[in-house]
Amino acid sequence: MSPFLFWIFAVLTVTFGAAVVLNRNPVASALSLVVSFLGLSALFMSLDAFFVGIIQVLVYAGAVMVLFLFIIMLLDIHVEERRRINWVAAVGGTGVAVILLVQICVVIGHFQSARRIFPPLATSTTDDVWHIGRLLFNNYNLPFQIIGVLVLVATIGVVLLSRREPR
Amino acid sequence: MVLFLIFCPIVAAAVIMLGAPARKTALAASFLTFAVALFLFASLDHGNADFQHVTSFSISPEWRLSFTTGVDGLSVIMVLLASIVTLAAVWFVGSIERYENAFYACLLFISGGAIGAFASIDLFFFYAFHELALIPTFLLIGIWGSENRVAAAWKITIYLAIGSFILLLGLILLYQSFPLPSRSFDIRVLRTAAGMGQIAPDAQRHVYLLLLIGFGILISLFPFHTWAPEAYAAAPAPAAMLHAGVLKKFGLYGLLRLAIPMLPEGAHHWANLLIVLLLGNIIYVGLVTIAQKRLDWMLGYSSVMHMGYIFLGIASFGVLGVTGAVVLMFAHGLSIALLFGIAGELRRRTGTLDFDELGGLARVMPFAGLAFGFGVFAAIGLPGFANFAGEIMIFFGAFRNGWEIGQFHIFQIATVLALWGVVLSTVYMLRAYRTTFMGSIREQWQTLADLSPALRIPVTLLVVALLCVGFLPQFFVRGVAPIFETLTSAKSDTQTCSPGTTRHLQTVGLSRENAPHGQGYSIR
Amino acid sequence: MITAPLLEIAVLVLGMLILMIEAFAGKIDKRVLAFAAITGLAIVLLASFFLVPSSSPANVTGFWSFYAADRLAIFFKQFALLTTILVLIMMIDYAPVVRSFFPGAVPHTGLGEFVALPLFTCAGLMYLVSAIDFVFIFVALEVVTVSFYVLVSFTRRNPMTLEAGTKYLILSALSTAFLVYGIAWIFGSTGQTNLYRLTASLANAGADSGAALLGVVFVLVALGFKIAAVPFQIWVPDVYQGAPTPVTAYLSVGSKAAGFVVLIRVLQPFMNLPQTERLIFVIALLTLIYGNLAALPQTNLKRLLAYSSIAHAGYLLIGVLCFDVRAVIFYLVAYLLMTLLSFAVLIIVAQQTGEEISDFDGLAKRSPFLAFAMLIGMVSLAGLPFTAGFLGKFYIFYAAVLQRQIALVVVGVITVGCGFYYYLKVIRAMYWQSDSNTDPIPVNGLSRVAISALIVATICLGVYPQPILDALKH
Amino acid sequence: MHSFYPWLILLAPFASATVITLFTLRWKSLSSAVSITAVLVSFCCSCFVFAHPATSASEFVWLDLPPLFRVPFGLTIDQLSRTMAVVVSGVGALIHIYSLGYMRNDEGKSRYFAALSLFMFAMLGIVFANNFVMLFIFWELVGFTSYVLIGHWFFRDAAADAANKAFITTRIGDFGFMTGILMIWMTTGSVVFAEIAPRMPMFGGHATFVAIVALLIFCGAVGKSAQFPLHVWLPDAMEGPTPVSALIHAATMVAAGVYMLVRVAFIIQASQTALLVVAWIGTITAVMAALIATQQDDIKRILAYSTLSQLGYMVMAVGLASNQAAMFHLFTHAFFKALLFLAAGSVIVMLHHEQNIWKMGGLRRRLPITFATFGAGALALIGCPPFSGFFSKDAILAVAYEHNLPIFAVALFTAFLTAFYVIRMLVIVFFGNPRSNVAGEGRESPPVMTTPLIVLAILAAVGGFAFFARNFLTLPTGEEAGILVLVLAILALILGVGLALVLYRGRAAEPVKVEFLRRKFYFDEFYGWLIFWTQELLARVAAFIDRWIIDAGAVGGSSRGVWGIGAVLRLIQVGNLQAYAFLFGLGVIALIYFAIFRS
Amino acid sequence: MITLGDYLVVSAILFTIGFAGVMLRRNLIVIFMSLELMLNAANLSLVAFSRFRVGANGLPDYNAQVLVFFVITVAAAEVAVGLALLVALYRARQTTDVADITSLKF
Repeated sequence: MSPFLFWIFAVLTVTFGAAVVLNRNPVASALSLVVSFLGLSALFMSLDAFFVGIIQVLVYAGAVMVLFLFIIMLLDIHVEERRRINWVAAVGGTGVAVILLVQICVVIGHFQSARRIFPPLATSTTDDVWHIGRLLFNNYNLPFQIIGVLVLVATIGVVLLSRREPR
Repeated sequence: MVLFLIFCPIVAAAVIMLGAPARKTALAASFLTFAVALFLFASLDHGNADFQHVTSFSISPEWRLSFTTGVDGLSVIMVLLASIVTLAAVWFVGSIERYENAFYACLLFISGGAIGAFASIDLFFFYAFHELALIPTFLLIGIWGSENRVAAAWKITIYLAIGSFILLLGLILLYQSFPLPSRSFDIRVLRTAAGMGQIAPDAQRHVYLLLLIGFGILISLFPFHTWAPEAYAAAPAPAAMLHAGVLKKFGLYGLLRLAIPMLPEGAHHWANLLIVLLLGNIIYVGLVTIAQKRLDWMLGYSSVMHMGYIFLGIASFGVLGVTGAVVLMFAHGLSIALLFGIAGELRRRTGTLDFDELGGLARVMPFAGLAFGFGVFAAIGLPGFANFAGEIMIFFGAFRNGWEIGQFHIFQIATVLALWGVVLSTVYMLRAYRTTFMGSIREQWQTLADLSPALRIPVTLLVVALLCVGFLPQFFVRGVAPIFETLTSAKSDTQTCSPGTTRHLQTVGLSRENAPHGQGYSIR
Repeated sequence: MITAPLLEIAVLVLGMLILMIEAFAGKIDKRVLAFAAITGLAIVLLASFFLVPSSSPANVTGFWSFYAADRLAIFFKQFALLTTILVLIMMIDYAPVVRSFFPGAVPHTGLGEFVALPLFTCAGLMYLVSAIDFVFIFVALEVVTVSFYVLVSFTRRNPMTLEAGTKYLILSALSTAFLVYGIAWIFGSTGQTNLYRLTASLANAGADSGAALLGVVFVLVALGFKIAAVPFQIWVPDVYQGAPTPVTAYLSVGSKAAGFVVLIRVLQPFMNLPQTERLIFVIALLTLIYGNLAALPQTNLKRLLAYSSIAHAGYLLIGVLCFDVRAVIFYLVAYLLMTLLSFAVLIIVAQQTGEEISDFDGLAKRSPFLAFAMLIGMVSLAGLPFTAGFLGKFYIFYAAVLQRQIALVVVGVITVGCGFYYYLKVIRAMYWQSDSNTDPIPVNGLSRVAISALIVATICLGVYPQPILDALKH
Repeated sequence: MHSFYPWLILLAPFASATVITLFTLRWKSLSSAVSITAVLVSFCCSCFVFAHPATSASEFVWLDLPPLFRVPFGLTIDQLSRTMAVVVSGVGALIHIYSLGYMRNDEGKSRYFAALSLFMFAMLGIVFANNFVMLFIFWELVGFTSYVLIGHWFFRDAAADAANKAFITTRIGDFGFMTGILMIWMTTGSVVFAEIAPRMPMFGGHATFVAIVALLIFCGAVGKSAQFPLHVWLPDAMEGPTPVSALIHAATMVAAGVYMLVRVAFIIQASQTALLVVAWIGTITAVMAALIATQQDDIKRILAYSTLSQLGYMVMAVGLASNQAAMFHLFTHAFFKALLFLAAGSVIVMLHHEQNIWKMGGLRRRLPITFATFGAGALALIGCPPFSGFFSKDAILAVAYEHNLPIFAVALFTAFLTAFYVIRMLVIVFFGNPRSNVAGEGRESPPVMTTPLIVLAILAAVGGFAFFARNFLTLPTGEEAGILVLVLAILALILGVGLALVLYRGRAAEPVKVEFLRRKFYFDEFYGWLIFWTQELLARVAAFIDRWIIDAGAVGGSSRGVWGIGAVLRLIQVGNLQAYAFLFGLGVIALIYFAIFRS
Repeated sequence: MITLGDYLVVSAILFTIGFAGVMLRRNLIVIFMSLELMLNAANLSLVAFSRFRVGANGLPDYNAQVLVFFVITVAAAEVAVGLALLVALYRARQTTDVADITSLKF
């Protein structure tokens, strides 16, 4: 796809990602997270990964965000009351993050294939669901089932942790 | 039989913990051990140098690790020493108010460990058995010790723990410095391999240094000695007897067993260092001892000082000096045990060991005075006691080392200084004896009771043992000498400390041709 | 003829059965569940000894490209099973505490899950130790992690526990993120996620080693988090202290051991890169120093054990650095025995007095058995001969000396000295100090058996280590 | 022929000592009986051996490490040792008997006699020893018994201190002795006298080396025979019971040094320097002790100093390479000095342990026998013809005259001094009027004490005559210069006697006080100062270093340091999640740096 | 044209933003969000790599996308558990601020 769109979505994703961190109000953070994820799914699409892009929208923008907002409402957490920011921590954290970013970028810079463009595909990948599905059910059968176990455990956990006993 | 010797005290300790009558069981066990040890000594064929009564259970064939026990002329002496001192120590235990069973169990545990260490031919168990004593010592000092028991217990335990891990490194390095085919935990195998000069010289130096430091800490070699007096001052008398009398000898035994036979090159290379350190033990610590103000500290320091003589014998690296060292080890073990035992009794009666507060006690406790006198004069090497036999052999052995007529080398100087050390030890020992037992007596001691008849038995046991060996040292010599003749006959005549001859030794003495550099020693 | 995968399936089925019973058979004594689980696991453990290990060839696809059933895997499956059994036994002792945090609820509320979850964790561990593909590693790791989230914060009426749970969750999620990112980079630079094929493709990757290394570092971050290696140990003391004690034991043994297995598997392809070796070296050094030194001033036994688990991670890392798998494995076994021993005693004693070291004063009088058990545990942790702990250290130091890791060896010896100090503090409390309260402490039959078994095992392995060493002979 | 008698000489006292210590400590009289029989047995045996010059003794090996080191236990039986044995056991026997009376009611009687027997064993061991190590062994044993006997009344602080002083001082001498033995053994490869003597050439050209060796051996004698630098212990040793002073610190043990020198003369005489030094040491000791003796008030101390100076004579003789003279004087000295001490002892007992001569006086009437015997001894001591001392001292003077005139002069002066102080003592103690009421009423000692006195008196009287002494010793051949020496000696004698008489007839107190001499040249003070400023100081410093620098500093410091680091490290756990995440991040970037950017 | 590097950089930025969020924010909910951000950043680079590595059949390497699928699932599960824990914590402490849960320390 055109660089133009890529940059649009990239900037969108990153800015709203930043917004998540910068917003004082959790609700605002949640919403900006949604937007950032939408941009992200668009980037996925731009990489011909339609299935991933779609479940990204479904799962995150759909399920997870709702969960977040639901919890926020449940605990009615409003704007983080203005404690004075611990500047040392702030600066330190930012510094660490920046250094990490720089390091990664330098690695990317030395990474040969990072300079190359994406090779063209033989056919369009609109049917990638089929491919992924086949992989998932043949090759990745075992991990797939274990993911099931994981979800089960998570369910038990959630029930256990959030159940309130009869007083 | 050897197995019985090792496990009789340990089993007895277990039984006591399970609630058997403490004192009776302990006495019975230690007496049994003593009897068997005596029989073992008598039944040993002193003519031949290799181990006898050997039993072996394989533990790990691929590491050539096996639980092998046996005794030769050297180790049987140590076992005998251990059993005698154990018997005496157990006998010296008076009334214990808290955890009586635990007390006896700890004692027996220590002695079992010591005997095990002396009697195992396998490197691993040789090390492991000695470590058995660590926790019992910690508990003995910690629970039943006197005034600054806490600090003393911590210091001795941590210090010895670190020391024994350094030692462990040394042993590992020793094991690895052999070429693969001859790697084994069996000391006999290692020794024959070393005899063929399979350890590269540089390897020998490293290993010897590690062993020296590791064992040195256990023996309280000069800079590493500060744990000893404090611990012995704080420890209850029987514990002090066992530790100073027997456990300390483990390190020396190790040096004699491993370092001397297997690492001649290392021994030569570090000879001068060792000399300096042991002079530190003899002269420096001797002076420190003179300045002590309490009997128990004085005894502790004196035991540190006397290690110097044994080190001198070991450093002399000739059959004469080494044999002397063995005899002196035995003698010192007995005499220091005797002294600590009597001192413990004094503390029990008077509640203090300050020189300023004691005096003239021989008036009210003549037997104690007599016994302590025996100990004192044994310690300062009066002829007739085993100590003298050991010391004189050490002096002769050390003095002949690298002798050239008309000029002194380091060994001669060391020997002369060590002789002066004898004067020093005379000074502090006699002063202590005079301030404690002679002179005018204070009122509050007028009513002290002498040692009970029961206590006279262990004292007599120790003294008699000292005198027997002192009168007929040949008994020990004939058993020990063959072990070391093999190793020193080649070198002891050519060895010297003047660098020129040392070079000559490195090239001729141990043939590098057989031991190419880094074989079994290079990285990976 | 049973095959390896059946074990996990059996464990999973067992777990679900327990859940079912918990859900539908409401009013039974929930301890029955624990006994059932223990017996089940015991059977599985027994069965695991009839497995025949299969060597995993490099070019297989499908199931066997994720799942290795080699000796290492089988051994650690048994390891995980044993750990879980012992932890369940501890949980029975701990049940009163759990109940006390569900005020006025139906008797034994939540105990069912408390028994069931470890089973799933165990299955996760068993998968993890035989995972040879990053995808599978990720999934299995997550199963373990998520179940631990729940376990750590199980007694959720206890604010401490909640705090511990939160800290564990956040930091562990953080490490997960790094894991994924790392996997992404490794995949990106080599195009492979299977470890064996990785080895092949790394050989000709050449130029892109930078990217691959970045991936390795990120993966190491995640694994270092699991094995509590400095600088990712920060969570350990708090979480260990706050979590329910059996869970702490489980964390410190199960997840650490699995972490080390994965570490060994993952490092295999990368070990020939000098940078990796240097990395491990630095981590090991820091871990040794931090774990041992910071433990010195501790007064809370649980927290002390947390620091000691960091310290032991340090010794284990020496083994990993020298890539002496057998040393690492033996050390892990010894670590399992002695740590679980200490925790078992701690659980029983803590219910009577508390978790502070000073709460152990005069234990020798109150319960000689427990005191002796603790003595053996501590002595073995400190590394005294004739205990498994010593042999573990011996093998580690042997490997280190063989490879001339002078710095590590020196630091190792010093830290061993420190170790003696803080482990003997406990012995001191039990034997020197005397406590006003001298009424005996009850020990129920099962845990008495378990503790005795652990003592015996610790000493036997200390004298005759061969069985463990043979377990991995080819 | 091999016979067991020589060994019996040694073993009888040893057996008695053992028996007494082990069994009969409780029954005092029994112990004394045992001890006396033992000494009599060994006396008879030594007489037997003396009568049969051919006897030899079997030897056994004490230590043997072929090929390096062999210490046999054998007995050298030659004229020297035979004579010495007879003298030692004879005098010993007499003193044992005397002790029966002297220690009549002493609570430590058994201990006393045990020690006495042990001493006899050790002393005779020295006499018969055939090698250096054996000699050294008995040497030390003698020192030990002397320690025990000096400290016999250990509850007196003075006695206890004296015992320690004696043992430690002799130990210092033995330090040199042992070194010398080592060097001889290294050079000649043997410690047996008979083997060393022919191998002396092995020392080759190293003249100084030989001198050093010889002097180191001499050190032993200096310590044991209380020669000049190490003489301080002997006067203090008088704290012991008087018979002990007589036996050990007059007749036998202190003479052992001289005996040893004679025994190993072949080493001493191998170096002229050594000889000279020895001679001068002897001379200095002789004159110094005599000077001090002139101003002492304690009867036993006077005798002790006279012993010193007589020993000085003997050593002088050895130094002048005249062993015969030395042995001759040793022989006579044994008799008259023992006699003097025993007589003094009987005086002391009679005065209830009053030893200050100024508290005595006019005793000649009260104790005639004691007076007579004491007089005989005194005359012998001052070398008044025809008493034994005259001959032996004359022999030494003669030797000195022909070898070394300065020494001769000093020796002569010493003879004068000797006469002076002995007569002084004699006059003050036995003549004039009683100066204290105890001196007033006193009775003669019992026969058990007086008999030995008489016997010894006879010996002291006749011991010097050639017809008697010849049987025991090869007497020094009288030199041609003899007559002049004779005259001078007698002149000095007369001068001394005269001066003493003039000064001390009927005095009630010391007319001339020379503080310098009364304080014994301030030797004790000087040594005290020396020890304090060397050994004590070093000891204190060392103790300080040990306690504070090595222990508290190095050991404690390091442990505390490690603990501190730990205490700091644990502060990393601030408990705040953000901080943890931050540290986590730090760790990550650090690792990345190490892995990628540091290569 | 757009290179692989561009996508990687974007994902790196996103990742670090998320990490910064974890380090800087005190509100647990926001921290969870930041964690999600990090995971998705990882996903982005995974997908990019999968698109970059075109197999012989001329299709992207779908293995990576399968992994992405797993990651998303796991992330969801984690969030669920985390939020449940959050609720429990809020019930116990009436706070979601990490600065308030520092009772375990040193």
